[in-house]
Order: sequence, then structure tokens, then C-alpha cells
Amino acid sequence: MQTLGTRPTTAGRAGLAGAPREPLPELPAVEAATGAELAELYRLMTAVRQLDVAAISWQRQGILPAYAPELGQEAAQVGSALALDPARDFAFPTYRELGVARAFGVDMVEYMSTHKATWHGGLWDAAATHLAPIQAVVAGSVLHAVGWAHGQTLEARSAANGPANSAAGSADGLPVAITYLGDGASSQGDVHEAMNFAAVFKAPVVFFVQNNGWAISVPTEKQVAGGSVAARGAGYGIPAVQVDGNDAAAVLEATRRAVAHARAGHGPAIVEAMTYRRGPHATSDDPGRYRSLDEEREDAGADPIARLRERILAEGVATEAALAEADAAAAAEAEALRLGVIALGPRPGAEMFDLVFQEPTDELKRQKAAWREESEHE
Amino acid sequence: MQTLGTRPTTAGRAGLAGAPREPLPELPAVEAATGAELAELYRLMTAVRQLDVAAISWQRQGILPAYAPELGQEAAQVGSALALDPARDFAFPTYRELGVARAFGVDMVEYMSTHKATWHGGLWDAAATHLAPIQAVVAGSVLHAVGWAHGQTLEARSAANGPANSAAGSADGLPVAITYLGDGASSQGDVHEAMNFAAVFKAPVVFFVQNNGWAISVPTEKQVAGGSVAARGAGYGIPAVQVDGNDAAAVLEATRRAVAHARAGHGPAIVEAMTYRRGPHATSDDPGRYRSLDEEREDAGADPIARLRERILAEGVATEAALAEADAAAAAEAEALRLGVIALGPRPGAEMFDLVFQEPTDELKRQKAAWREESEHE
Amino acid sequence: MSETLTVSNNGVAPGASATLELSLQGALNLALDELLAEDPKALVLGEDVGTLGGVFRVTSGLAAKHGAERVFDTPLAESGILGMSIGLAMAGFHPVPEVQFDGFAYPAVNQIVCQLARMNYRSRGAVPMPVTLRVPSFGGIRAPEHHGESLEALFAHVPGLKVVSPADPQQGYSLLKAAVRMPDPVIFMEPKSRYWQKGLVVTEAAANLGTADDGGDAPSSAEITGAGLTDAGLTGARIARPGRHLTLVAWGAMVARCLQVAELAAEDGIDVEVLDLRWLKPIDADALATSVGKTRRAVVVHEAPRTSGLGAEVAQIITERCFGTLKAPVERVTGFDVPYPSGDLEDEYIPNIDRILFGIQRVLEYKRG
Amino acid sequence: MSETLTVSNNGVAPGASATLELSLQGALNLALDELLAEDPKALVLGEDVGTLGGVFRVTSGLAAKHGAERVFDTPLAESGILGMSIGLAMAGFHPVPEVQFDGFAYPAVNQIVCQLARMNYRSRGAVPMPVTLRVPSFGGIRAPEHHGESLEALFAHVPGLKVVSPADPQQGYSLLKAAVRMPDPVIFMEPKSRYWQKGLVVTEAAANLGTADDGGDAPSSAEITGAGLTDAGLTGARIARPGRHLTLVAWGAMVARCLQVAELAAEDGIDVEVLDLRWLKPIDADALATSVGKTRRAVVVHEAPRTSGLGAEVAQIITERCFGTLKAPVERVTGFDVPYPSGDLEDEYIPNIDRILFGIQRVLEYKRG
Ligand SMILES: Cc1ncc(C[n+]2csc(CCOP(=O)(O)OP(=O)(O)O)c2C)c(N)n1
Ligand SMILES: Cc1ncc(C[n+]2csc(CCOP(=O)(O)OP(=O)(O)O)c2C)c(N)n1
Ligand SMILES: [Mg+2]
Ligand SMILES: [Mg+2]
Repeated sequence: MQTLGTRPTTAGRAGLAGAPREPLPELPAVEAATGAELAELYRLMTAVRQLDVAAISWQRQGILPAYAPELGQEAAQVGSALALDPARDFAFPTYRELGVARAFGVDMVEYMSTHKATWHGGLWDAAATHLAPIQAVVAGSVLHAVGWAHGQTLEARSAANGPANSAAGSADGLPVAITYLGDGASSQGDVHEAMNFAAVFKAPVVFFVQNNGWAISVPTEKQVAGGSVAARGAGYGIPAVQVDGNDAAAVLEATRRAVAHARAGHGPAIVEAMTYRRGPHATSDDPGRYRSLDEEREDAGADPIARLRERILAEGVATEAALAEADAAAAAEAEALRLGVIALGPRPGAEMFDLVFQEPTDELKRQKAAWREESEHE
Repeated sequence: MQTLGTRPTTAGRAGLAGAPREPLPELPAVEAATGAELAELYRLMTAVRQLDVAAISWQRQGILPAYAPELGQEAAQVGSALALDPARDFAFPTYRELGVARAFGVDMVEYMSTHKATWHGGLWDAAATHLAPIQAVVAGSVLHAVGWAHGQTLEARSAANGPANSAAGSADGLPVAITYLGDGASSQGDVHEAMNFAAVFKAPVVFFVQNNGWAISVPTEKQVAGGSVAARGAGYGIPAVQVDGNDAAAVLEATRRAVAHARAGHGPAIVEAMTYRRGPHATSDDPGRYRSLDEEREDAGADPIARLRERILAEGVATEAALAEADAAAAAEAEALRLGVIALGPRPGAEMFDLVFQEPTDELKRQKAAWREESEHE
Repeated sequence: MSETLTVSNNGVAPGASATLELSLQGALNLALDELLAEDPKALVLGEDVGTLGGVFRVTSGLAAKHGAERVFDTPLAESGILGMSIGLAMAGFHPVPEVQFDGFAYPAVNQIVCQLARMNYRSRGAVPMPVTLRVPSFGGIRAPEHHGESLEALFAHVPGLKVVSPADPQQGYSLLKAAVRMPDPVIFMEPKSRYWQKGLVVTEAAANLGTADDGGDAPSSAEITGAGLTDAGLTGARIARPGRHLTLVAWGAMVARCLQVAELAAEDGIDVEVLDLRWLKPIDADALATSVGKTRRAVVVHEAPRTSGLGAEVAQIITERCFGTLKAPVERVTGFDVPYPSGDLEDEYIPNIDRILFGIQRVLEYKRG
Repeated sequence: MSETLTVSNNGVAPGASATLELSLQGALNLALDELLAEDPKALVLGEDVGTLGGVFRVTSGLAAKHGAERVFDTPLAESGILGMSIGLAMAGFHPVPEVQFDGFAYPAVNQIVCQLARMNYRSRGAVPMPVTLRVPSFGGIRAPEHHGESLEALFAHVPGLKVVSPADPQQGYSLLKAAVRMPDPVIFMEPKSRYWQKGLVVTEAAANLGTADDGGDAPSSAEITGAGLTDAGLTGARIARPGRHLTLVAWGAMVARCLQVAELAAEDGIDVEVLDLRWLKPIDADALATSVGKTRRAVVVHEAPRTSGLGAEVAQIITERCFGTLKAPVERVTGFDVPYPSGDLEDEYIPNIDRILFGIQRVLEYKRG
């Protein structure tokens, strides 16, 4: 940005341009991932991989009507989720965050229910798990994360002014929101509004962008002008970091830095994880119409799980046998999930009416009664 | 923005981050304003000032039901508009661009009709004048400007491929769109979408931001995170310039650079003119509720017209007498406008029905007939 | 202990145990003031609602009194305001956001329809949305474009929303309190052309005193019910004027106009009942059926364009319930299917007294063909 | 010269002088292909409409054939897509934007309502908006949330929009061509559950051959009219099945369901007329009056939630026009006032055959109370 003219006349007012812009705050340094953490990353990533690959085959077998694979994004998802404390922080997923859900300890049958067309948001309890329901509108939840995060600031301030027995705003800092979005979602106006609101209110929120190269068939270079979502942070005064999204330890570290910044009350941060959507957009998609297998191979790079495995073995963090054990546990988990998903029946139709409001209306009660009479198949 | 991790795995793909970001293009240099141009700026600015100040008094006298003054923004509006060619370029105003309309040669009675509550968009012919109708949604037109601008690119390309007799895309470059928006409007999601679309399509559009310190009662520092709208350009790879918006010659120069960039087919540019809303938001507003007169005086700085006048006299571009003549012409214009505005009657109610569609529907014809029968007062 | 005070602007103490004369704007301000005082989780947010107190001054003085953290200005972005309110609700707050004018709810429609209205459902009740969105609504003030819209048909069609519009200061005070206390999202449509109209308001404190039988000249329980202070009174429609020959159904600013029309009609011996619908979703179908069951004729009046307006729903509910006794098809007197016009033409657009009288006449003179 | 071809996917030459068997998706593809060929100002834009050819392949092959500048992918932002289309129209183009699914029209509502629908009015006719917005619409495909919405009541309420929905391949082909050629904005709602259903399509070239009286076995003019190829046929409703006892009014995917219902009812000796409304704004009130004037009974069917749905408008129009002869109040069989549910429950939500039959029964058995 250039500056022209003698001197902006409104320079006298604090915050108005002409005054030199404040330098971007630095994200605090954090400890590198420990060996135990690398092993934990591996355990989770191999589990996520197996569940994900299995889900694709379940779709082919007719167990699931559709599925949106996260193949190749295990490092980005698990690495970021491990930087959070699910007991106090809150995560806002899209429709592709199996890895985050698994790392947050969400029941996987309840998670898969969304792909089984049982319930749009999934069956898990969002309030208890601190994982918001599935969000099918791209960028739909970025603003919710900002609002939730600002709520933490308000709680902390009122605790600071009020009775001392409140936990919020303690020396441990603020609870932090993390919102997941894709390269495609970054084009939505809501993302801009969210980043601006977050910066204006200094909300403790981390914008975690999985830049996986594609929004269905549209490649990032036709989507993200300037080439990077993280680069937009500077315009809002939000510190941002771009990270190799297929390097789980690097993602963990980058997200931890962003979370530490937010937790300390310094406001929002952006992490852009450069990764690759190795599979189709969803099981109904046909990537052959817009990218060749050769391109896929070249652009995807090395498998994030293979990379982590290599490092773990090279650094002697765990043995081949221990990793094989993790793989076997993951396979068993996938099989258990398969049985759970098959056993999952449809929800009773009455829930359509009962869950609209906390206080159902008489009109809905009438409609429910009519539905029972005319359509209930029990 | 920092980069973490070994190397983004998708660096192989053109345009994906990890690859070093392209440096922002420089806006081309242009000639400084000539003496004749300074005089023209003065003539226009004094006319705009007198019309604007008169309009406020007309509102007090009941000639206009309401008015949104542009007091203090004459340099930003006239300076930017003079950088365009109304014969081929197209301007998209908000509700406060009296100065742009006047510089574009729009009939001032037809312009004032919007404030007289005659017709929302104003009575002038937008297609003929190349000034879009009044836009009451903040940021409502930024995307239209991008679309119109991309249309010029498409015309130029098809002319280049098609018969040689088409004017578009000639050696003179592309027609350019300019869209006006305020510091408040910059918070809208549409502005982000527009900047991203413009950069992706390399559309010949100039985003002209009048940062006048206020969005009704909300000061820029609570509105624009990071402190500058121009600073956001870098995130999209859009060159941007921040200019002293009360220095008419500097605004003219900055806008010319932006227009030259767009005209040459290099894509969008942003100009942020730092200025000050000296009056109330609109005649119904009471600025005393949110800023003191002392603050106003301090933040507003020197009057842009006084500044230009001083410079013109100092540089000997025109004589006191010539400037006084311009002032007198402006006063006469204001008086003529007053008579024109008073003479302006209401539009016939039938237009409510006739102007909805190019091809009115039978239902609308029925409603019009019913209206004639029940309500027409002629 | 209650007394009638004339209060020309803000500055009424919350909890005032009095019957006050207030403008709608003042009544809403008092309701918000009392809500902020009673509920530490209540928040007010939007464009210019803080320092300025809102362009209609409905939030005037609240930031100074309850703190700039509880009553705050946001950047100028309606999707942002709604999205942030949703997140605040997820964090346990009870936000009362404002969009500055009806027409600026459109940029927030995605957040309203896909998020605010569905979060409770999507989360299976785990994440309720106790959010009341205030929308200065309808036309009549010669304002710029997009400042005179009637969005009730849109909102009423959205599953998961409740929609309400007060017609006078008492309704404004009582319905806003009811809305904000609800655990579900409510769209609160304020008739902006009525902001400065005054009326008597029985505050909750006064009403409680009344029922506490303190021996003072407290409002009677009938007065309170009439004022809509009982629970039952707050969830349904309201007879604004009883009558025998025909039911005029209206909401928002059209209620006052229909009351005028009823006076004029009375001069011709036509006894018009005016039903203030109040709740536009859910609609009080029983009240419609009771009234039209008695009068056997109905006209529904609204400012919004005719086609697919809420008048169609009201008319159809009446027809469904009263087909056997209806003397004529329900008549609609509405805005036209044209964009809301500029000030010079708005009296041509909004249903005026003449057009409503014509509608009444058509119903009264209807002969089966 | 015309012949019946079976075409399983895209690849029909524009201007094919034939009666073709096409899916709705193929018929729309052909219409766009021909429109791009005939009108150099026509453009197709949206998410994934270029290289991929759209998630439903409606734009398949068009970019390759007509150029990546005329059929192009945009960034993922619906307000951007609409806003850009408006600007392109201001520059003299005839954009045919797509929003990928109904539910993603909500982020564009501000541009649709305040801009697209009003630019002609605001500019006093100087800046027309020849824009056709394609919206894959309605439910029935077990899709994720927000992929099964019915927005016709919202669109039909907006002054300045025209709204249409085709029920079969012929309607898709003919109505899309009519819409894109109009000088006003049209919302084109494609019933996504019908994309893969096949039917015969008389192309315009074939129809022209027929009227050119070339002696070949061209479709008769009655066939053409039945296919909706005449001007008159394209601006109003269409009798999809004549009948004497009751009129079923439907649009989009519900037309096929109502035709099924009519067959079942016929087994019980009930002769149902099915009226395919086609244009949802303006509504063909004359066609409704003519049909119900004859049958004296009507049921309107739609997928959208009941309250403030377009069914209310249709019912009220019928009641206004036919009150004197109607045997029973118009019945509505609709979606419920609940968010569109997940796949497992969508058959409970969308009006099914049973519920429509119950509706018919209620009308037939109605006794004045
Ligand atoms: C507002 C909105 N528009 C369109 C869609 C349809 N859609 C679903 S996913 C998708 C692409 C998303 O790309 P990105 O954000 O990069 O996420 P990814 O799929 O790569 O994880 C699109 C267009 C949607 N869900 N929401
Ligand atoms: C979408 C939208 N929201 C709210 C408003 C109401 N409003 C009109 S002007 C204004 C402030 C605009 O500030 P800014 O963009 O800085 O322009 P300025 O008034 O300073 O010229 C607001 C909130 C509007 N017109 N449009
Ligand atoms: Mg992506
Ligand atoms: Mg401003």
C-alpha cells in the first residue's frame, strides 16, 4: 500500500490511517511436539484414516448413502484439534472434520449418523462435547465462533468484576474457539465479516483454514486471489501463519501458537494449513472431470501418515511394533463402527416436530397429530 | 504472515502458497495535475459545496424531506470523478456522491429528486450518464461494478477475436468501473467478495473508499480492524493507495494511477481517501450524541476547498477574481437548482406499476386498474 | 400506588410501579432497560445501538446504564451481527440484536434462516437460540429505499422462527419482554411509523402491585389482561376493538389505521371488529375463527405486497375454519406487487382508509355469482 | 423430418430438428446450448458450472463448446455470483447464473431482492435486468442439510421477480428458453429429484419444421401447444391431466406425484384434474379459476412448509375467484413447519401419496358445519 498526498488530514485521530500502522503482533513461541505427542498424533491419524477409508467402502456397499472423505487431511485435522482443550475450548467443524471429531472424543456412530442421513447435524451432544453440529453451509460457522469467543471475553470480564468464584478469565487465560473452513469457503462474505468482527472485538478465536487445493472442481488459484488466505490476516491486523498441512507436528505447533495468542487475550489468529484433498469432493463426485491422476499424484505430495511414521521411526519415538499395534486398533475401531452404523436406525418422525423449538407451538402440535394420523408407519 | 513446517506439500502447483507470493504490481505513474485541472477542480468543488450547503437549508425550509450532506468530501468526490471518462467509464455511487454526480454532468434537479422523495434511484438516466442510480444499501453496488468491469474485458476479448470495427478493447485500453464505498460499508461481506472476484477475474474496477471517519455514530477505529481498507488490498494481490482525501490534486492523481492500471488490463485497484464527514450523517442525525465540536474541529483538519484555493493562489494558477467568479457561478447554480427542486412535482402513481418490469404482467395491470379506481387523486 | 405519568423521552426507572404514558419507542426502551436489569445474560448489539442509542433511540441510555460491554456497537455488517449473536447464544447469552432497518435484514437472511432458526433443531435441542432480533419495520416515514419493507411473510415461512409485531406502546413493552424471555428465536417487528405515538403502559411492577392487592388504585386484572400482561394474552391475538359485522385483521402500524376505519364505518352503522394479530408466527387461528365465526366476514390488511403476503395465509386460515359460515371470500387490502416506492408515492402504496373501506364494501356487498 | 431419439446424456446438437427423448437435465443442457448459440450476449456462470459442468451436469460440455469466457466458474460466493451477474447485465450481457442448491440462494437474497429485482424500477427502465437465475430446488434426493429447500414463496413475494418451475423435460427445455429470452429477471427453479427422469422433447427446430408445413411427419400444432411451445402456452399454467371432480394444483416435482395420485383416484372413480402451475409469479389466476370453476373442488400440494407457503396464495386466489361455486375450502397438502429433515425422514416430510389422497378425501367429504 502506498500513501499519497501531503498528510491525511484525519491523522490526528487515534487509529485512523496516516498514523503508522501498528506492527502485527507475533504469535508466541511454544514447545515443539514431544515424542509422546507424536505417538498420540499417529494413533489418532491412523484411526481417522481407517475410519475414513472404511466409510468410503460403506458408501459403495450401501451402508451410507453418501460420504465426504477427508483423505489426506488427517495431519491438518488431528494436529489442529490436539492443540485445543475440549473441556473448555469449542470447535466449529464443516462437513469434512471427521478427524477433529475423533480427536475431540465424539462418539463415531453419532458422528457418522450425519452421513447415514439420520440427522443433519449429527446425533452427538454439541454442548457436552464442545464440537458444534455439522455445518453444511460453507463458512456458515465462522461468525458463530467469533460470537462464542467474544462471549468468553465477556464472561472473563464480568468474572473479574464480579464474585471471585467464577472459573472464566482465570490465570489460565480464555477458552478459545476454533472454526474450520476451506479454501473455497474463504470466498464467502461471512469470512470477511468474521475476521473483521474478531479483530475489532479481540475475540479469542482461531480461524483454521484447510487449503486443500480444491473447492469441488475449482482449484485454489481460481478461488483465492493473492494465493493465500493467511495473507489476508495482515489487512485486519490479525497474525497469521501458513503451515505445511501434511506435517502433523508442524500443524500442532502452529495451532498451539495461535491458541496461545488467543488464550492470552490478544485476539484472533489465522492458521492456513496447506494440504491436499486426495479423494473426491464427496462420493458422488467424479474428479476425473477436472484433474488427472498424474496431477493428483504430483500435487498431493507425500502421505501425511507415512511422513509422520517415518519421522517417528527415525527419531526412535516409537517402534514399528507399537505403530502396527495402533494400526490394528484402528482397524478394530473401524469394524466396531461399521456394526454401530449398520445398527443405527432412523429417528422417529415425531422428532421433526419436537426438536424445532424449546417450546413447541400449538400449530406444530396440530401438524404432528395430523402426521401421526396420515403417515406414521409404526 | 509466517510460514511453518518443512515445505507446503502442494507447492508444486502454480499459484498455491509456499511458492513465493508475487510482489504487488506497482500502480503506474501519471502526470501531476495541471494548472487548468486545478482550476477545474476548484470550479467543481465550489459548486458542489454550494449545492450541498444549500440542500441542508432547503431541508430546514421543508423543500427537501431529508438530505445526506457531503460537506468536507468535495475533494475526494470531485478529485476521483475527474480521473474518469464519463463517456466510457461507469461510476457506482452511494447516497452521498453529489460531487461525483455533478462532475459526471448529471442534471442536478434529477439528482436531488432522490432527496425530495420523488424517486428512490433519482430521475436521471443511468445508462446515458454512466452514473448508476442512488444506492441505499451500503456496499450494495461494489459487486455490480465488478460485473460491469468484467463485461468490458469480455467485450474487449470478443472484439479482439471478432470483427475489427468494435471500439472496445482498442489501443486506448478498457473502460473502467469505479465503485464508491465508505469506511462503514467496508465491513460488509460483499466488499470482500467483490475484491476477490475482481482480482480473480482481473476486472478493470477501482474501489474508491471514502474513509470519512464515521459510519453514522461509529468511528472508524471501531469499524475497520487494522485501521485501513487500502491495507486489505495486499491480501488479494490488489495494489492500493491511501491518499489525503482532502487534497483534491492528490486524489485526482491517485485515482488516475488506479484507473490507468485498470484500463491497461492489469486488474483492480483500491484508493482509500482519508477525509472527514464534517456534517451530520443525514439531516435527521444528531452528531452531538457521539462527538464533541472540539473533536470535530480537531479531526476535520483544514477545509479541502480552502486548501485548494490557497494552493491555486500560491502557484498563481488563477486569480482571486477568477475564483470569486467561480464562487458566484456556484451560487447562481444553487439558486437555479432551488427553483428546479421546488418545481419538481411528484411522479404519477402509475409509474409504480409501469416501471417494475420491461414487460408488465397481467396481475400488475389488474392492480394498477384497481389502484386507479380506488386511490388515484387526479 | 400506580399513577399516570407523562414521559416524553427516556429516563423511566426500570421497575417503575406505575401506569406511564409512553411512546412506543419509550416503551421499548423501558422494556430493554428492565430486561437488562433482570437478566445478566441479556445483551444488546447492532449498528449505532450503543453511544447513539439507535437511530430511533430505542436503545438510548442503555449503554451508559448497563455498560458498554452489554450494549454495544458492531461493525456495519448484518450477517455479522446475526452470526455473532448466534455464537453468543451458544456461549449462554441472551442477545437482542438489532438490524437498523427492515431492508437490511436481507444480508442476514442466510444466518437467520439457515442458522438462527435451525440451530436448536440441528443440535437436537442441545444448543437453544434465545435470540430476539429487533427489526424496525414497515413504511410510512418517507425514508430512503429499503427503509420501508415488510418482511413478515418471509419470516413467518421459516420453520424455527417465532414472529411478533406490537401495535402500540403497551404491546411493545409487554411483547418485547415476552419475546426476550423465550428460549427460542423471535423476530420482533417494530412499526417504525408508530415509534412516536404515545399510549398508556402498565408496567410489570405496576401489574404485580395490582395483583398483590395492596389496596391502592392499581389497574384491575381486566385492565392488565387487556394490556396483554397475562401469559395467555401474550401468546395470541388481541381484539383491539369488538364489533359484530365484519372482522378487520391487521398487525403493526395497520392496526391503528384499521381502528380509524372502524370509527368511520361505525358512522355508517357498520360495526367492525379489529383483530390485532400480534403473533405472525405462530398465528392464533382460534382467535381468527372465533372472531370471523361471529362476524362471518373478514378483510385482512397489510403493507407488504399482495402476492404471497401473509394476508394469503390469514385469509386461508379463516376460510379453512369458517368456510361454512363465511358470507363472502376474505378480502385482502395490501401493498401492491411493486417495490416499496419513494416518499411521494408511499401514500399511494400503503393501504389507505379509502382502500380499506372499499374492501369492506366489497365484502358486505358480495353476492354469490 | 423429426424423429424420436433416445439420448442418455449430453451431446445433442443444438438446433436438432427432432423429437428427442431426454432427461430433464439433458433438456436443460440442450436449451442452454441453443441459447448460447443463438445469443452472443448470453453467459453461464456459477460454482463448478465450467470444467465440471455443474454438480448435476446441467452445464456439461458448454464451456468446451462455447468458450471458457462465456461459461465460467466463479469463486464460492453466491452474493458475488448474483452481484456480478447484475453488473454484467448492466454491461449488456444476458447472464444465466446458477446457485448450486436452493439453500445457497439465501446468502444471495440481498442481491436478489434489493438489487436484481429492483434495478429496472430504480433506474426507471434504463437498466433492465435480463438475468435468469437457475436454482436446483426442492427435496427428495436424501441430500445434506440446505440441499432440499423450496424457496418459491419467498421469491414470489418479491416485487420485480418472475418465478417459474418446470415439471418435466419438455417444460424444462421450453420454459428455460422462454425465461432467458425475457428482458426481466426470472428465478428458474429446477426440481432436482426429476433431473434424471426422461420424457419426449419437441425442440424448437422440430416445431418450426412442423409449422413450416414441410410435409414431413412433424409434430402437429396441437402437439406443440401441448408441449408448451407457443407463446401463450409458455406464460401460463398447464393442464397436465384433465379431470372433472377435483383440481390438484402443483408445480415442480409434485406434478408427477399428483399425476400418480390422479391415477389411483381414478380407480375409485374420482376424476382428478392436475394443474401444473408452472409460473409461480405471476400466477395464472385465470387458469385456476377455469379449472376449479369446473371441478368446484381443489387441493394444492407443495413441498415447502405450510405456513405462509405459496399454497396459501393459490388457495386464496381460488377462493376469491370461485367462492360462489366452491364445494369445500381449498385443502393444502404441504411440507410441515419444520426444517427440511435428513434423508431418513424426508419421505415423512414431503407430501406423499397417502397424504394427498387424504386431502382429496377431506375435500370430497366436506359438509358445511
Ligand atoms: C454457501 C454454500 N455454497 C455452496 C455450497 C456447496 N458446496 C459444498 S462444499 C463446496 C466446496 C467447498 O470447498 P472448500 O471450502 O474448499 O472445502 P472442501 O470441500 O475443500 O473441504 C461447495 C461449493 C455450500 N455448501 N455452501
Ligand atoms: C446494508 C446496510 N445496513 C445498514 C444501513 C444503514 N446505514 C445507512 S448509512 C450507514 C453508515 C454508512 O457509513 P459509511 O459506509 O462509512 O458511509 P458514510 O455514511 O460515512 O458516507 C448505515 C449504517 C444501510 N444503508 N445498508
Ligand atoms: Mg477446499
Ligand atoms: Mg463513513
